[in-house]
Amino acid sequence: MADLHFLANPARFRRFSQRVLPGLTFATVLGFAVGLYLALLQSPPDYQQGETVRIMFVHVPSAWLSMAGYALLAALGASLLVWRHPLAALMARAAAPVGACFALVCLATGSLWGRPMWGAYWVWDARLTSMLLLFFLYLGHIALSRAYDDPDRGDRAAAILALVGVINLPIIKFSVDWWNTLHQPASLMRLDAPAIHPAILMPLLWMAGSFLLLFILLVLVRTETEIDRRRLEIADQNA
Amino acid sequence: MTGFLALLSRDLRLVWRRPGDVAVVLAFFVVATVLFPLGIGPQANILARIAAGVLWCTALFASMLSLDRLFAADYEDGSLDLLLLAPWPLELAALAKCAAHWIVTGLPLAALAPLLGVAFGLPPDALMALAATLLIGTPTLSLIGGLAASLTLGARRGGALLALLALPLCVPTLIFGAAAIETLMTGEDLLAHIAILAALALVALATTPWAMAAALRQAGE
Amino acid sequence: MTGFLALLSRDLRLVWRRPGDVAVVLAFFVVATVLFPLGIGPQANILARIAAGVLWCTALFASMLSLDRLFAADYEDGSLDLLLLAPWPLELAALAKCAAHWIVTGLPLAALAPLLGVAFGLPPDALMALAATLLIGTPTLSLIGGLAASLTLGARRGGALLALLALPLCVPTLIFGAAAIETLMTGEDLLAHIAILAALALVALATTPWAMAAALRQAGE
Amino acid sequence: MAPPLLDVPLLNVADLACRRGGRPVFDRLSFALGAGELLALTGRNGSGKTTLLRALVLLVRPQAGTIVWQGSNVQDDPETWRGQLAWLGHLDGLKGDLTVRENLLGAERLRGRPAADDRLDLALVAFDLNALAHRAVRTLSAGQRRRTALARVMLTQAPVWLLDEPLNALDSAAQQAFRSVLQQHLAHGGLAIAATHADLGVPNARTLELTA
Amino acid sequence: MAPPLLDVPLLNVADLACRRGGRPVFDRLSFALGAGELLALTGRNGSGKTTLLRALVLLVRPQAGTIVWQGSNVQDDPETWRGQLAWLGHLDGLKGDLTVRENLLGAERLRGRPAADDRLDLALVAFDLNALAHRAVRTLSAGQRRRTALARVMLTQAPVWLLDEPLNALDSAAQQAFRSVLQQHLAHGGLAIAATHADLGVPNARTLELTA
Ligand code: HEM
Ligand SMILES: Nc1ncnc2c1ncn2[C@@H]1O[C@H](COP(=O)(O)OP(=O)(O)OP(=O)(O)O)[C@@H](O)[C@H]1O
Ligand SMILES: Nc1ncnc2c1ncn2[C@@H]1O[C@H](COP(=O)(O)OP(=O)(O)OP(=O)(O)O)[C@@H](O)[C@H]1O
Ligand SMILES: [Mg+2]
Ligand SMILES: [Mg+2]
Repeated sequence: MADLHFLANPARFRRFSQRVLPGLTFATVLGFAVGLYLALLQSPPDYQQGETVRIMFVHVPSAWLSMAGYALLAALGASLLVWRHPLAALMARAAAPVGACFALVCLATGSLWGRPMWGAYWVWDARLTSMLLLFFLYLGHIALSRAYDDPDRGDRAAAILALVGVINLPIIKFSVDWWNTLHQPASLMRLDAPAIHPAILMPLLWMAGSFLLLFILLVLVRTETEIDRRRLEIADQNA
Repeated sequence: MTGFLALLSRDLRLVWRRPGDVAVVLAFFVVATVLFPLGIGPQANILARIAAGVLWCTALFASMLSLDRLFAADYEDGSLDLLLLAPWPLELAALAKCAAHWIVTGLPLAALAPLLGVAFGLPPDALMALAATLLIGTPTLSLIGGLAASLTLGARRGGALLALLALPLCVPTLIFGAAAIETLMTGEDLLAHIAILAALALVALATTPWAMAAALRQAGE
Repeated sequence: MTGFLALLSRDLRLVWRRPGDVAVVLAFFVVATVLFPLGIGPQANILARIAAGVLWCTALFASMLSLDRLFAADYEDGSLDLLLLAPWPLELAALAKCAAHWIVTGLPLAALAPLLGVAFGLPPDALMALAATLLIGTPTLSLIGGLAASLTLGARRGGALLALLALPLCVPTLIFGAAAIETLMTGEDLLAHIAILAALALVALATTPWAMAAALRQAGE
Repeated sequence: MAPPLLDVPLLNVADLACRRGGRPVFDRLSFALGAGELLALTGRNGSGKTTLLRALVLLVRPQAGTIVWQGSNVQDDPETWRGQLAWLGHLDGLKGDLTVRENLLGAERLRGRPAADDRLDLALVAFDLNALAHRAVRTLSAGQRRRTALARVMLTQAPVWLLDEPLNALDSAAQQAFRSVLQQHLAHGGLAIAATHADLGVPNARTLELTA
Repeated sequence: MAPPLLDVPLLNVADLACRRGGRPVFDRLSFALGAGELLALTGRNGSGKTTLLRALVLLVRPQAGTIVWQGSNVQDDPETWRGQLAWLGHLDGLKGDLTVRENLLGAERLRGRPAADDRLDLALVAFDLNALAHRAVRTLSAGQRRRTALARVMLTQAPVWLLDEPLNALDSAAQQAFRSVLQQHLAHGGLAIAATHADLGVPNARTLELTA
């Protein structure tokens, strides 16, 4: 017998997501079409960085979203631990790899960008380093939630970790910034925010919006998959 | 409070019966640290420059190494049930276990580090600073590691997973601990660093016991 | 020999079913390595100097973390008795466990290390040398770590002392491994170092299985 | 411990339901237990005896149902409830590196109070552990360990005993010793719930048979 | 396995003496066992049943005495002797992370031979483990684990079974299942030595009572 109590909530979620998914997909595609047009064709190459500046249109939105993603994990963790919201566990399970991927994209585009800019794929810049640590926090979350035979235990352990992690994130960021200023690597170009030209800001915001839509889309689809998987497992056990 | 002291003294007594576990951890600390001068060669200036960082990193590893079994032994022989059923807050029990861990690893590590610092050619005031920062920083490592140990209780691949969870969270302590020794060369204020380390320890003390207790209750299921 | 392969394949299949377990060890290796720049500072020239030492040290640590429970789990759940009673030499069983451990940690560590070397700014030929030395040196770590694990099993003070002695046995491997990368800068012969590492591995292979078997038999009493 | 009200059940369990690993183990389980009563849990392997015991002490979160002790729901104040409990699980919960005496004293101190020496001696005598008091538990035989764990239960003086297969590994003399300790506990107005496959030898014990 | 010589004892134990932790446990213990015979070891907790079993399989080094199997001293050729043994200790010796099936198959391969599927199925059926075959052992109840360990013993087809309290944690149905498996083993000319506090239900079993 399938566990009806458990599925009641996710079933409602599924009805909801079935309704919004088509529109969301359409909006995401449209957003990227416009955003990529603006970013790749419309905006001028940077006078200093040349065409490579276009990496930024992928790099910066993924950085933002990976940070937002961890905050989402913490919120989901809280709602699992406090309100025992069963959907929160599934959604956290779905969201963590997506956030980790965005962090990875940020790291990868950053180091590709770093090669022409700094002549090295990696330098120990503060922002780079704290993004790397955020990526590790994601890895820990993913590994922990999958380290148990009983998925519920993995979910709750990971929820606790996400809450502790989110308290720590600002502390980590602060200490890494401070560490970097302590050891000023004089020969390297600093990754200071350039005064962003409006001609670049516009496409950047479009891309950021499209990335946000993509993030939501991926999390919703993956949550559905998680629901299916959990349902199969339960059916398996009751068989 | 009686419960806290009882648990603390029981754990210390257990270690006393089995000193090898602590000895292996300290040996790891020494071996890993000695590796650097041997690998890098005897340039005194480079060695002194990296000494604090190396000692802090290896101390961090050493304390992770022994945290693996912090709750696992109790879990496997059924004593964790007794802790969970004790009529006083589980938060205190978690704290007592971390305190015992600190006494048998953090404390000897802090005592041993200046000795190793000599091998790196650190000046006397740096040796003092090293011991002081380790003394104040290692409780944070024990607490964060204890949290990771409680979260991974009953999970597969305990040890490595534990370290993967704990190490990123230990970064602030590591940075300020290692940097404190450099202040002696740059002429900055050592006390400010020690104050930050103490603040980090207090934050850990205020937050991790709750999380540990929550994680341990999960494990009892 | 069937028993050897059975034990090896059981341990490997267990891992294969859960590739996440290996991933965790590797992730831990990466995290631990990244901590050193945070402790020491980001100066590229210094980092390149200590890269080999750092990577060898974290490789040792990764081995230790996962070896800790190599036999202890079997001891505590009673499976060690079954191994002791299997109708084929216990030396082979010990070897099989170490081999499985090396395949799932040493091998991937050696493969991953060059990637991390890039972040430390190592030149391409140093990256190759790093992978080669780790490939040849990590079996020794698995064997000696396995010996320490078997000695501390059920151990009283004597076993602890022996384990303490076993750990420094890793020192030659670490030194020659870490120094091998330096030869590229000093123009010395890399192959000589690799030959020494291989010799150390053979010595470990020839001696540790007997010692492990003896220690395990003790533990079974 | 409050004066036992002999006519009112002290422990009231209503409609308890538990799941393990996604499967329901039992459902709508109800019973009440008064002072001096023993409830023997029986049933096939895997029928849920251990799960029920763990749910009663809140080690396993029940899916539904209430556990009421002396009129108040134990989930509202778990700490007080824990103070009333003595627990013996499948595992003995002893530290192999400590002696029998140290284990017993340590367990009492963990419950927040030091054990008086005379009570300790009583428990040691009851389970014939005197000769072993200073031996490390790791060097004891299986039955000697189980006896130590039972002595720990006796030492708590808690009104509610929850025991998972207490007779495991005991020889007949030790089984007899346990029976008389248990009867004494009941005679003093204590409660006990024990999962067992054998007869506990208490004349008017109540039985709850779980079905898988 | 050699054809059983029904009239000559297959296993001859003479003058065995053992010490644990500096104390003598038993001294000058002798017995002989022929094909199809069961020896039940009884005695108080700590009387040395487990020690004797472990000494017979050479896990504990005997202080004195000889163990002779089919005419040759087992200490001269421990490996052959181990090939004849099936062992069940106080602990189940199962891996919690593996399923019941994987545990059984793995144990057989550790003995140096792969188990045929039909024999595995037989053992699973005998101990009513079919429904649990693909569950991780860590999620089983105590009795379900013990049944798995017993199925492992049955699977070995070894002529000599050494069992330490085999009935521990078993419900009555499982005890019955064990009894019939044991009788089958004996009927096929096997030997068994079992430490126990309960009756094993084998009609003409011999008993050796150890005294502490
Ligand atoms: C692996 C390498 C890199 C990583 C991990 C990385 C990480 C980040 C992160 C986390 C942000 C978001 C910061 C925020 O919004 O507060 C960011 C923004 C940015 N990055 Fe990178 N970065 C890398 C390489 C580079 C390179 C090589 C450049 C080009 C010189 C670059 C240029 C920028 C720019 C222009 C921004 C936007 C600045 C802002 O919004 O404040 N990044 N990067
Ligand atoms: N940790 C767990 N995860 C999943 N399922 C479990 C877990 N523990 C027990 N179970 C299952 O729950 C059911 C009840 O187990 P429980 O241990 O309560 O049985 P029991 O009545 O105590 O049996 P026994 O007589 O063998 O001790 C069994 O089917 C068991 O397989
Ligand atoms: N590892 C050990 N070190 C020292 N003494 C031991 C050890 N194991 C057992 N003993 C002692 O040896 C004696 C025999 O123990 P053994 O385990 O053989 O008893 P047993 O007959 O199996 O008892 P039980 O019925 O409780 O299982 C006991 O007095 C015990 O205390
Ligand atoms: Mg049970
Ligand atoms: Mg015994």
